[in-house]
Amino acid sequence: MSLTSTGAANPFGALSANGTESVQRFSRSPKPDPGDLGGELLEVSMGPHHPSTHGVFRMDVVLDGETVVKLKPVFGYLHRNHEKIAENTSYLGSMPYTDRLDYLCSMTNNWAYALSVEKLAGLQVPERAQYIRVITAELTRLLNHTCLIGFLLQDMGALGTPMMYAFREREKILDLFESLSGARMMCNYMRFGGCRCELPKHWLEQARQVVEDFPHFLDEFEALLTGNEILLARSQGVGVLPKDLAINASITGPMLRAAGVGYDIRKVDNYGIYERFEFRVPIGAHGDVFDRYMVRVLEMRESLGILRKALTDIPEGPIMDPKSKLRGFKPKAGEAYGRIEGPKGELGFYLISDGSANPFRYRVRPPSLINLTVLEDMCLGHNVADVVIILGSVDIVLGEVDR
Amino acid sequence: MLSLDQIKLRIEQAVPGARVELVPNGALADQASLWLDAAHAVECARFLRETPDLSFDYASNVTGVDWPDTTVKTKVKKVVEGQETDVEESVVKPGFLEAVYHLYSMTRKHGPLVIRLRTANRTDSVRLPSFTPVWRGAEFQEREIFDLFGIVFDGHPDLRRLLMWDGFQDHPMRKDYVEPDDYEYEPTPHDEVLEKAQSRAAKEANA
Amino acid sequence: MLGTGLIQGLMETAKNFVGSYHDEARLVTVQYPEEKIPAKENSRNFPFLVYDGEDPQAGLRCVACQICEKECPPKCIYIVKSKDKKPDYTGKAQLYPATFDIDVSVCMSCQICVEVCPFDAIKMDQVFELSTSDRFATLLLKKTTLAKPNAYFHQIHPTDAAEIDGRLAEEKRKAEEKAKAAAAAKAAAAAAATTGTDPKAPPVGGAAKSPTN
Amino acid sequence: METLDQIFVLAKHWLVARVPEPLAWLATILLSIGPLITVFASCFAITTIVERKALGRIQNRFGPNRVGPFGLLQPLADGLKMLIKEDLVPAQADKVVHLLAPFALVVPAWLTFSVLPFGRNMTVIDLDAGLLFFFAVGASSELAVFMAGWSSRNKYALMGAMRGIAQMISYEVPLVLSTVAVVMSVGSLSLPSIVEAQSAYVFGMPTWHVFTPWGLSGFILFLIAGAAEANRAPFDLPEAESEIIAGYLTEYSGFKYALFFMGEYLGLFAITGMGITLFLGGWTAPVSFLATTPSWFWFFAKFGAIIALFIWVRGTVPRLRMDQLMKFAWKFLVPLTLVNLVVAAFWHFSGTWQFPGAIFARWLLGAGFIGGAYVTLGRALHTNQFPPRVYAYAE
Repeated sequence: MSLTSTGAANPFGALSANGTESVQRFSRSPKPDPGDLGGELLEVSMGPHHPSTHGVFRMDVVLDGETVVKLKPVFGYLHRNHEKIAENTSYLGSMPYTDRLDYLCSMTNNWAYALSVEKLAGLQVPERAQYIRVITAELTRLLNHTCLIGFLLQDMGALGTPMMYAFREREKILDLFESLSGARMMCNYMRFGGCRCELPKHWLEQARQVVEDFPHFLDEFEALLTGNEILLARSQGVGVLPKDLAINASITGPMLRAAGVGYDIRKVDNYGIYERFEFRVPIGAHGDVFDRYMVRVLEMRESLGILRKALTDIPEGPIMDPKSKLRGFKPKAGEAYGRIEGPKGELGFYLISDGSANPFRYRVRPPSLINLTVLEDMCLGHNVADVVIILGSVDIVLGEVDR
Repeated sequence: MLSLDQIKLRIEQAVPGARVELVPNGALADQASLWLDAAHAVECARFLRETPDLSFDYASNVTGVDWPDTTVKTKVKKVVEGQETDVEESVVKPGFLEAVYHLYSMTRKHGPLVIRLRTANRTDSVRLPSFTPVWRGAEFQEREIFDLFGIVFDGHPDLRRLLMWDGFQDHPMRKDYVEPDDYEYEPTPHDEVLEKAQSRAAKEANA
Repeated sequence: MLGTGLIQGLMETAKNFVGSYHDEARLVTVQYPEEKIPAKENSRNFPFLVYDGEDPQAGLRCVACQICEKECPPKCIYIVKSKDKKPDYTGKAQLYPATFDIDVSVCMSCQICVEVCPFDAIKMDQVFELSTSDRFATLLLKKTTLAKPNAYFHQIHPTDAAEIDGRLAEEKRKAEEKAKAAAAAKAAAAAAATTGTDPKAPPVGGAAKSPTN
Repeated sequence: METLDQIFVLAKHWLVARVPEPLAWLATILLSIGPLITVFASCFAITTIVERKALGRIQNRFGPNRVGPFGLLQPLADGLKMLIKEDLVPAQADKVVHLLAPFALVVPAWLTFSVLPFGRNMTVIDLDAGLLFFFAVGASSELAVFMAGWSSRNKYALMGAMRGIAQMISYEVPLVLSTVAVVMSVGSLSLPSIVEAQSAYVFGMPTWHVFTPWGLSGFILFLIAGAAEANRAPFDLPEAESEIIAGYLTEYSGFKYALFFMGEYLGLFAITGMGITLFLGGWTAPVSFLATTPSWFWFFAKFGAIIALFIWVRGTVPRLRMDQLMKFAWKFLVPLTLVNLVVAAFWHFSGTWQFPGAIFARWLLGAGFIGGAYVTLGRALHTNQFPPRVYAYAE
């Protein structure tokens, strides 16, 4: 096998493009031009333990002063080969592992996986379970977006105040998840053909209360942040992602919509019962960090509308497809790709079944990883301080990036 | 969206010499796929992306699949010692590596179109054309496949390992991958893990 | 004008600062070891084995069918079947686990063992203060530490426990009726055939349990 | 009351008188330096705990409340922890410079306190050029920052040091320019005489500089530039933890780190004390009928209030970026301080106006001038670049 292009011999392997050229390429030419002070480029390894890389993410950054000249993301510090684990366990056994992909949004991960398996096995989800799924997914979107904004402001140096406010509200949603599924973050709630357990008593009232209180929080949050001149100065015009590049680089989720593409899988695929809800898809015009922030805020406001309707309309009924089996689940041979609009982007699961109890191939389409494709494009020419907030605005969770 | 047969026809018309085959899907009929031959794949991909009524501008998902060698047993009629008998003959069907692309259209909001590329075998002929010049979204995913499956994508601008480290040798997602015996065993090994742990302890004791 | 947004932000933080002295919603910390949030009924953390009656080992509902061991995604359960049998709650002779270990350093509290258990023998606990200074010995929970009485189960998951008790009682009643009928039939037929229950037959509890639990 | 006001001065004189004559000079020095160090070191301790608790409250949590009653012994615990922590020095570091840097920061910081009047007759050395001394000594902390960053042999530390140097030098300009207005008005560089100039009362109200248009804007400009000079949020770029780990502090641990920490806070205290002296009337009481209360009390009351303001701001705002920081200094603060000088001159010469309502006319003109400059410069800085945004929805 001639797989020599790994660049193993190169000490700056992560920075080299083909394993031949090294970082030397970026140092200035030996002959100084008149305007050049002859300074050297600085290569900094940001991460894997850096306060703002949201986990064990690493960027090899080449700096000219503080300006980014080159940036290469380096992955794999949290790699556990989730896909291989899933191929060695039953379909059901992978469900709790999906919680650990994007560990902020276990409910949507569950849903995406359940959706794929349901497509594969031809299971129907009862009405009530569909509503529960929508409710939990939209709550997940709320908690993910609040957290993200908190982290983003933390990256901007706001000393944790927005983050604590975000966590205060997130806590209420996590409490709902705990009383529903038993766990706050690792919910493991959905099953192929429905949901695991019936809603507890008074859960709907509690959820309604949370949904009623949430706009109040959002108003306060926006009062603290949206008009803040420092935030505006830091985020506007920073990390601009052009529309064409966003589409071509398969960017999804709020990042894509901030770039001005109105593509929301909830609208496009109408999976679940989303065609019953009226909601709008906010889009940005500039594709910069501020647009990503605002699109998320507006998206939360739309989610609240969905939640209000879902919480009133939810019917009584069964929550599991009677055809579904917990043990001995063996879908027929074939393949299916199911995708949902996760809070971070298109979360898809591609499953190939060979008719046995374990999936032959189990693939996660990780929105966090793919959204990082354009990280370098967005960061070039900006400062180190901008790199941090651009990364923050991409919204990654390393559990999903490295899988 | 056009049906797969129509798309197949369109590709064959647009890209002369391209061989396109329909791969049925046993579970989900509307997610059947097209197998493109590697030689014309990039041209086909460009066509798919740039034709206005198709405009598959969004390569959502790129998956590597490892199909290991399978032994197919067939009964063959053979003349053995002057007598015609049924002899069972096992034929090793060479496995291959596959890259599966799920394409959608953001402008026309349709999809998915599933495209498959297959290598000739799993050992020495593992090259496929890269779609990264067509869809940049494939960049990291193709790197991941190169890393975990060992498909070499020709034309990829930056083909390095993505998740494993640079000095790593094997391709962990292949079906015949044997995990190295170098991890710390859980405190309470049992069954297979116990055996492994014991054999390793024995090895260490000998060394 | 420059500065208005900053002043608005300052007002917001001032509101929270003042609010933290009189508004509970603006002071959310729970002073952990002194005060604890009561666990939600559905909360789950690490499995335990339910036993009926007085004796923790004799009363275990577990029949060592090893389904949970097989289904456990991180494979943290280890079961060795017993050689002999003991009667279960319906009086049927069943195997029991000679060894039942759960490695809680591996367990991810996913509840799949509970869902697949046809005997309602393993349930989720709510303990979370399991930190120890010893990585190895104390994080391997043996059968003896795992066994907890049904009363405890009632205490932490009252709804579930009541439902399961009802179902088990019903099964027991049916089994007794069946045994009676069988005994009557036996007496009537006066046949010498043995009517011992087949331990390998699927347990009655399995069919009654819905997969949704 | 008089005794209470002068109690520390009297106590010192009493003690010095008890010391044998040949050693009296030593006693004088020690009795000046000792209390200074004790008081401001305890101020440092108190500020850390108050800051953490206040930030906690702003963030809807308690803040440290475990060590001692209400967590008040937390600084003690922190100090102990810092003392017993291992002192790590990178193998490649320039060890001498690495060791000297924290001292190079702390010693000038202490020196700046020597010219500040903490109360009536309570100035350690009443220099004629006290203000000049203050800024001259204060500026040497830049050297310490650079020593720390350079000697650590760490890229983040180096970046932090570069940021620190650029920032401190840039903000020194508006900082000093905003004080020039005071010097122009008072006509002296001696800090006690600047305080004296503000100690009169008109209709029972004080005549602090902050109650003039140039004084108010000068005070705000001074605080902003001072926050930058002391590396406080939102200008804490040299140690921006989310970007460059801890900046020039990255490779420091243990007691050296604590020294740096203390140096930063002392710098903040010095700036605060200077702001009080220049604009808030120093140790003078805010109303005439309280004029007999101890002067040092008023100094520390104002001191606490300004520190609280800094804490409040720190709990609210995100951090600026380096280029924005520079732009803010050179394109906004410096022009404004220059305008402020003009206004101060106007105020000074219009003091002779005698017509009825002259005071209103002076205020109107002064405030209008500075306000107009503020709005114009603010627009150029912020609004013109990015107009307000409206968000559309996909159909």
